[in-house]
Amino acid sequence: MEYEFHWNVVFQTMPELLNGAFVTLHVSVLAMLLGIVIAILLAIAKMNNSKPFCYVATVWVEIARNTPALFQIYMAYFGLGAFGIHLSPYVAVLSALVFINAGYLTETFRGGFQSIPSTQYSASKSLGMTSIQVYRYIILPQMLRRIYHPMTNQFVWSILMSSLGILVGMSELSGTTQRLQSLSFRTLEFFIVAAVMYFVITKLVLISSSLLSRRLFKGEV
Amino acid sequence: MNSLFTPLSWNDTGFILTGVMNTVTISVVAIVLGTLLGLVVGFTRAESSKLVNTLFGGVLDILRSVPLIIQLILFSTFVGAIGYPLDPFVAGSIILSLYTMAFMSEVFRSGFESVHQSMRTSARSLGMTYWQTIFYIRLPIGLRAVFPSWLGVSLSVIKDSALVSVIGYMELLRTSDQLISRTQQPLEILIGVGIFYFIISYPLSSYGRYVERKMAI
Amino acid sequence: DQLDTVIQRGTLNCGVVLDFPPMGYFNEDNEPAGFDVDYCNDLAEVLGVDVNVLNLTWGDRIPSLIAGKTDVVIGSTSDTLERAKSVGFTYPYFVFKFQVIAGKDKNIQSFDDLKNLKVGAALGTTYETEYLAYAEKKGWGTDNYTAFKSENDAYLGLYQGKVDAIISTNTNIATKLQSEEFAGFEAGPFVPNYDDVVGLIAKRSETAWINYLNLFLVRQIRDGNMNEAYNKHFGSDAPADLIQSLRDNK
Amino acid sequence: MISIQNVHKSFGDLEVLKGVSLDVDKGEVVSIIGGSGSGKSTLLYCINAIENIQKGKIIVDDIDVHSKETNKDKLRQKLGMVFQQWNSFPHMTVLENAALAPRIVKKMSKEEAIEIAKKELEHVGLGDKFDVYPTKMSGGQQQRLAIARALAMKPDYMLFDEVTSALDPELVGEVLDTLRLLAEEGMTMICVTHEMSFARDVSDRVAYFHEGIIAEIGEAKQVITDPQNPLTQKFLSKVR
Amino acid sequence: MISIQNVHKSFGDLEVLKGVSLDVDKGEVVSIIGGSGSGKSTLLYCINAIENIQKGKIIVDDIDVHSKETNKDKLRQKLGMVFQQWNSFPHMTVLENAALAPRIVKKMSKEEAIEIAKKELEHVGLGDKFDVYPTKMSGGQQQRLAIARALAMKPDYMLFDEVTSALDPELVGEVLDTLRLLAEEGMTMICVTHEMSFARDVSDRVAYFHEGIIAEIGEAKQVITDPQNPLTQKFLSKVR
Ligand SMILES: Nc1ncnc2c1ncn2[C@@H]1O[C@H](COP(=O)(O)OP(=O)(O)OP(=O)(O)O)[C@@H](O)[C@H]1O
Ligand SMILES: Nc1ncnc2c1ncn2[C@@H]1O[C@H](COP(=O)(O)OP(=O)(O)OP(=O)(O)O)[C@@H](O)[C@H]1O
Ligand SMILES: [Mg+2]
Ligand SMILES: [Mg+2]
Repeated sequence: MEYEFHWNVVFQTMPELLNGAFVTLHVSVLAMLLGIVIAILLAIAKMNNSKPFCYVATVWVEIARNTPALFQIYMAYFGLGAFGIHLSPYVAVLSALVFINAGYLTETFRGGFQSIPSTQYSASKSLGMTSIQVYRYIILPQMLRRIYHPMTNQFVWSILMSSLGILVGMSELSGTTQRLQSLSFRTLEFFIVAAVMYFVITKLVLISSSLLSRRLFKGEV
Repeated sequence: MNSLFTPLSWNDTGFILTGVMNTVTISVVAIVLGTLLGLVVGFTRAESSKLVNTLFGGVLDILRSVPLIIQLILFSTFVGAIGYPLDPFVAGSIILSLYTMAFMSEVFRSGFESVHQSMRTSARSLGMTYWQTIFYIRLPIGLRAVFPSWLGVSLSVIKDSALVSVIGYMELLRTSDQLISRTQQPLEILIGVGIFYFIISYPLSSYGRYVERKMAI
Repeated sequence: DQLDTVIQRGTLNCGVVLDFPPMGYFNEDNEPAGFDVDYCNDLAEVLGVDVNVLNLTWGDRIPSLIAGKTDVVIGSTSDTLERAKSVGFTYPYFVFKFQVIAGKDKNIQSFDDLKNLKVGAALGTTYETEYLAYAEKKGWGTDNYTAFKSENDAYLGLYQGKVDAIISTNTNIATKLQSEEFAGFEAGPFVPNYDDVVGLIAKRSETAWINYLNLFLVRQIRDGNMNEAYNKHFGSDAPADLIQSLRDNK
Repeated sequence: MISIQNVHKSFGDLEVLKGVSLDVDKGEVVSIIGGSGSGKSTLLYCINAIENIQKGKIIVDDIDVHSKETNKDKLRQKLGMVFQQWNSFPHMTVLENAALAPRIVKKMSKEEAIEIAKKELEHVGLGDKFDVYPTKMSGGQQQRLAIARALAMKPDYMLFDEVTSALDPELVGEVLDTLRLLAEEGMTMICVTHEMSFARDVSDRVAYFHEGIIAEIGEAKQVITDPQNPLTQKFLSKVR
Repeated sequence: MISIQNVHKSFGDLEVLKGVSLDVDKGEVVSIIGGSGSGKSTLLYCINAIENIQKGKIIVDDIDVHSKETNKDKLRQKLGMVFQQWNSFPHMTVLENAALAPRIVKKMSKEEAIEIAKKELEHVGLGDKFDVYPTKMSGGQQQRLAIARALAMKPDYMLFDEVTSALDPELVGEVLDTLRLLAEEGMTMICVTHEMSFARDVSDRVAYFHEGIIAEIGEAKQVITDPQNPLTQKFLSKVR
């Protein structure tokens, strides 16, 4: 193999790479939080069968699930640009991720809700609980356990997909890597380091998520 | 001097169709190879010891925890650097297939494991051999059980195939990117692309959910 | 070595950045065209082989060489000493000036007028680096800066109004300004104190191949091919100072 | 006293209860037997106002269950109910399961609620399981938990819907023993059951349900050992 | 003849069978009763060579079941077995379920296999269900299918492991009737069961299992109605 590795170039730029990794984390966390809020609304809209809302929710979910993430990002960036709506690369990637997260999480939430046997509801009711109490103490806590893992996976997915920021010039981890490697042309070194960083980030997320779940959910479901 | 910007015209149909065909081709290749490899790996994992599983698991984990786009760039650069440059289609197919395999193997593994131990035992009690149990009982039942998940992974592969554009494969999204540069009409072109993915993906994903619902009953 | 490989293979894999008119672009038949593409053709011809033009983004150029997808990249690659540690440069084959293009209403007189404007450039280009260095020196920060994945995306962004101004090369700007779409824009100041001298790039280890390419460049000027290509894509003879500086830099 | 008066109930086109009348006095234990789909569970749900009715009336201690004015959540505190599937709350310990409703529905202090919960759990023989999660327990234990949970609300009536039919045969005994204990303590109970010997030995009266009506009702021993209605005879011969 | 001689079997540290001996003659019907976890299923699995044993011997028609030389797949053809649940293959019709093993294990022609399968399905009363998928049938029908499927292999012995305990009470009868029919036809059978009346009426002998040993064995009526061992007495009083 003729290729000689020059690692020192990469290490010199470590602060910038770490900064990129921070942006990656940042955009994924935000995309997740906003996605959750919207997904809750969409899931409620879908389950209530109130026509116009249900329709909007369905269209949202189906488009999000059935088109590539890359397409969403282009659409947010240049597609909206054609209407004079100018999103910065950060906001474009963020809104595409929020859009998709919301779409997938809607179904997760709905599934989680429906997976709670209706007998839990009647049993709680038979104890004299009001509907709000049933949700507060019985349905939602159980639902949270069931959607916790899918949500973690969605979060990891967001982290990985934010790497598409490279294609709209966003300075997250991949974009930063691309920029830095073009200065010195040390492609392999930079992308290897980026790959390792992604791996570490996702593993850290998964580990902390399972630690958290052990604290949150003591009984099994 | 040539004009730089020319609007979309019927001339471009062939060009777009090539992009469409390329997207379809690489998706099909990745799904087929990913499924076959995934079957083998999934079966091996379902049947083998913890140690083998951990080893396999580690490799699969890497494929699942590094963004596809980085894998594509790294792989295609790396094979070139060691002196075996690959055509974007070949390099893209390899990585996309491996990536697919990583997800498919989990799907099939759970499929194999979903066939209850008692059902395997009752097949054995009829005098069937180990392999007969696999081919007549576990494979058909397991595959049926995971069909919706298989379809789900396949659809995400079709969507993820858009990323192969980064190593220069002229699939649909890269084709349209080029047209956008020339025509400066991003909206029309992007909407067209979106519709294309949607009409492939939507009916299949609806069907998958339908099957899933039917199986749940 | 590479030279033999190309001749034996019978095809030259020539990388060009095809979103950088008039150096490289797609014509209305979606075929590659431009100054760099003509150079590829000329090179293939003297080698006596077929040509295969590969479309690259700025960021793809080096990976494609290392990956062996291209034998040579004729892609306006600025010859920095940092990069020369990774890749082999030929003699310069063109000199650009970096320039600002912005809406006429922005009325940009000097480079410092960019201070409070939204500025963009293509990711991984030398002018991006130059702009960022300048901005840092002046303490402008990077909040107003937008990177685009390609030159075309940068122009599209400018056209759509995502950014107020972009940094590009004088050649590309001149070409763009000839089209109706960019009637409302004008060329602004040059990036201070910077001539972008560009060369062909090949694998660093392939000295014989780079030798050959150097001779090819010399012959392009001597035989008039350079002037011809310039004429075809810029609509005038190559300026004497450009020819002179190319000769000087040898 | 629970008084069921000519109750009709349909799900869409399907008429499940076709005029059921039954009075259950304070302290009485009534068992309901009958084939699958005959409407036994539905009747219990109607008594508890979980399902509404189309015709007739159900009166519990002078309260018209299905009247608009009735506060149903309040009413249900009078009526403890235990279902066929174990519906313990899987995300809470046994003690939390039993203490939840007293605390949030009856607004007891935490200490009070826990005290009552502990008492009732001991009552059903789960005194050693306070901090266990229900999913770790056998079906029989989960059913006893469900009974304790209902009892902790100090209900005046208990409704049991086939509480043993999802259990392994060996676990049936422990749950039936708990019911027997309650009956001896004078609790008013309506039990839907498949356990004929339980119905015979523990209840005062047995009602046989057939396709939405009470086909036969009478003194427990008589209905089980010497049924008058040919339908009852056929049903009993099938379940032995 | 099945001869079980001082069989010991452990899962890891857990000794499940602690020296079990039992001879079952041709034509005999032996029922095994006992508490959960006492090792009843494990014994059947050992007879069928699905589990190996640590000590002792099991001989089926002069074949040492656990010897290295024994072709276990071949041996299992002699021994039909039906389990508590998960018996039918959901991806095949009833007829295909029953015809599969004769065809692929006994290498019969398709026609032969189907003929035998049809005969045995009619035998258990499923003559009208050939093309139905098992998931569309009741639990009782699925269990009868499992019996027919085992019979289609023309086994010399049948092992039944609580074949009715996952069934709704109303469906138990039809399956027990099928077992009764087989017993009358002279099939040699070992039945693990919770149905005491079945054990009493149909079997020749009953063995009571307690924690991995046979605590009591004897003539069926005697063991069920007049058990000698206090453990048996206690167990029987619990399950009634
Ligand atoms: N929520 C519902 N919607 C529609 N139909 C229902 C509903 N609940 C019950 N049914 C139908 O009403 C009929 C009576 O049901 P019910 O549960 O009362 O029977 P059951 O006597 O309790 O039977 P089992 O012994 O099987 O529990 C059945 O045909 C059932 O399918
Ligand atoms: N494959 C296994 N690995 C480990 N332990 C096992 C295994 N199979 C059974 N056991 C254990 O062996 C013991 C006896 O199990 P077995 O299934 O034989 O009991 P059983 O008498 O059939 O009970 P049941 O009436 O519940 O079916 C149990 O404690 C069980 O947990
Ligand atoms: Mg019921
Ligand atoms: Mg068992």
